[in-house]
Amino acid sequence: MGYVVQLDAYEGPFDLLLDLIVKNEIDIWDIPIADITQQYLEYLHSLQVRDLAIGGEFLVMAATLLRIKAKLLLPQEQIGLEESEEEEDPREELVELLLRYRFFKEVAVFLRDRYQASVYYYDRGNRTEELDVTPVYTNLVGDITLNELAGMYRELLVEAQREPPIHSVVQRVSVQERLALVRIQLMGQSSVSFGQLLQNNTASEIVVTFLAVLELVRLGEIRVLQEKPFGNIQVRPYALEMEVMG
Amino acid sequence: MTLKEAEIIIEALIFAAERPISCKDIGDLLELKQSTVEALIEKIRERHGEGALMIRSVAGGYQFVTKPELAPWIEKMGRPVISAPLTLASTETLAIIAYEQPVTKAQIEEIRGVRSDSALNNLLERGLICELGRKDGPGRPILYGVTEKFLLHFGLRSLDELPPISIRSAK
Amino acid sequence: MTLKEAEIIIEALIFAAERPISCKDIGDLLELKQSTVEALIEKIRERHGEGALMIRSVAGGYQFVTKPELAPWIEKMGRPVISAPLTLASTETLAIIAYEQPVTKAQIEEIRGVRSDSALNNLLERGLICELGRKDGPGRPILYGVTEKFLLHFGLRSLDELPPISIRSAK
Repeated sequence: MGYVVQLDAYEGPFDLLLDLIVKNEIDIWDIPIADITQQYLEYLHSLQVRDLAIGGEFLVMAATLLRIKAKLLLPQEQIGLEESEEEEDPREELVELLLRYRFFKEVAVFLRDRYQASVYYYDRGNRTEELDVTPVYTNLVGDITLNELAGMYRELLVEAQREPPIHSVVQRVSVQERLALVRIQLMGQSSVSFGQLLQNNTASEIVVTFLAVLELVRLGEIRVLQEKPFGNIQVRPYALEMEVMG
Repeated sequence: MTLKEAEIIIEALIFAAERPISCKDIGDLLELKQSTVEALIEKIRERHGEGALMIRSVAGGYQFVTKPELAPWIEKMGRPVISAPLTLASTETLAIIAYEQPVTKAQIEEIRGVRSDSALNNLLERGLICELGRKDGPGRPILYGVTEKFLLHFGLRSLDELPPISIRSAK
Repeated sequence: MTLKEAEIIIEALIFAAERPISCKDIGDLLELKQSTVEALIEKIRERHGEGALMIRSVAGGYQFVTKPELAPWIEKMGRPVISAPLTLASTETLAIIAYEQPVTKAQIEEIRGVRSDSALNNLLERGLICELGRKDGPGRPILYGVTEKFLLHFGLRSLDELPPISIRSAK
């Protein structure tokens, strides 16, 4: 057929199949499976030749195509029946999947066009104006009185004047320990601020916590988000699968 | 409050709101009927007719934006595009979530035929989708849905603006 | 580009700029004299005369804001209302600042014996304390003091009216 394998990366096996169907000007309801399977396998082969990894999904689809091809090749006992009972066509399920995928692919193109149209509308630039983000405190200090405030200050002074602790335990924290602690802190949370992880930490603990967070990012357990420079850093567990296992 | 005063207040609200403000919210705030609010917004639009600004109807609300023909100048000024375009893989994933929500990763992957972890993470990071909770059943998988930011990103008024489902639209 | 077109472009630039944009920047961008830009901004101001928006000259540039008399409506719309009273940590910190001001974070933490960042942030956000400048010395730490709002809340004319403290009398 002289079909030239398109070397673009495909989004997946459906994408590849749809492309083959378009290229060959095939009626999607009547796919010549033998032919398409051949071209599909040729494409995979071309990837292999170029030493490119073939996704498992592509191999699964290859198996499906071969299975459908085999079914179609089986001798039809009642040839007349095939026309009337279309749902027995082994290709039908595949066609449904392809059409469903094709619809969403079309929507993706629609969305891309909408995006391109909407980027020409600029909204107000100074969005984080103080006026808009400052919370309103209806209860500024609660019902604390001035005398209570004074009393609190006095007690703090008294407390501060007590003799300092004679000995302090120097604790060394390992990254592994801290890793475990951070995992515990993140358990069941959708998002924790980096500051929260550091609360009440000494300088060396902060360093170790930071290392632990980096390690967790490397392990793919969390991701770290910072929406603006110097903004709040959010730590988010990636996979909540652990929760399911545990 | 006269109608003229209400018109001015509505203009201020639409301008100052952090996100598109809906007719209903304006109505509730000003104790006005929604039809009145709509009529007043028309008046504001007329008043801005010759100026640089327009009121766009997006994400279920109203928002002041500059007229599209002025975009080149704003770009020239150096204002970055609000959000970079998505890859086709991410857009595809987003399309599926918009129609099928609440939907699990497994369902998305079944439709796309490929793994979709990185597309999902990308969309989550951009705030275009969010987790809606967990599905009952084995593994209690996370359910995803689209956000208001999704509508904003694509300049959609609501999900109704998406093409009607026509899986059978095969030629 | 006609003057009318330039006026519309300037309106769009001021609206879309992320921070107040200066006369000079506008002039450079449009290749116009600053005096022309200023005259055109006057024209935009006139055009917005009866509307909700105004161009404010601030921080060396121009910026669209809503007219001040509309502020109550905007406040009513968007700002999150927080009704939580002060935490113990914040109250302690406030007490120390009231008596010790000007005082650094380190000094506060020395008295309280614990870190006080979030308490300080909370007090700053509530407008009960403010930064008074920086202390001379290593690191030039920020000095904190209470605000007029604090005095008003407790009905104090000045800090001299704070109840006197005698540590001896404390149990």
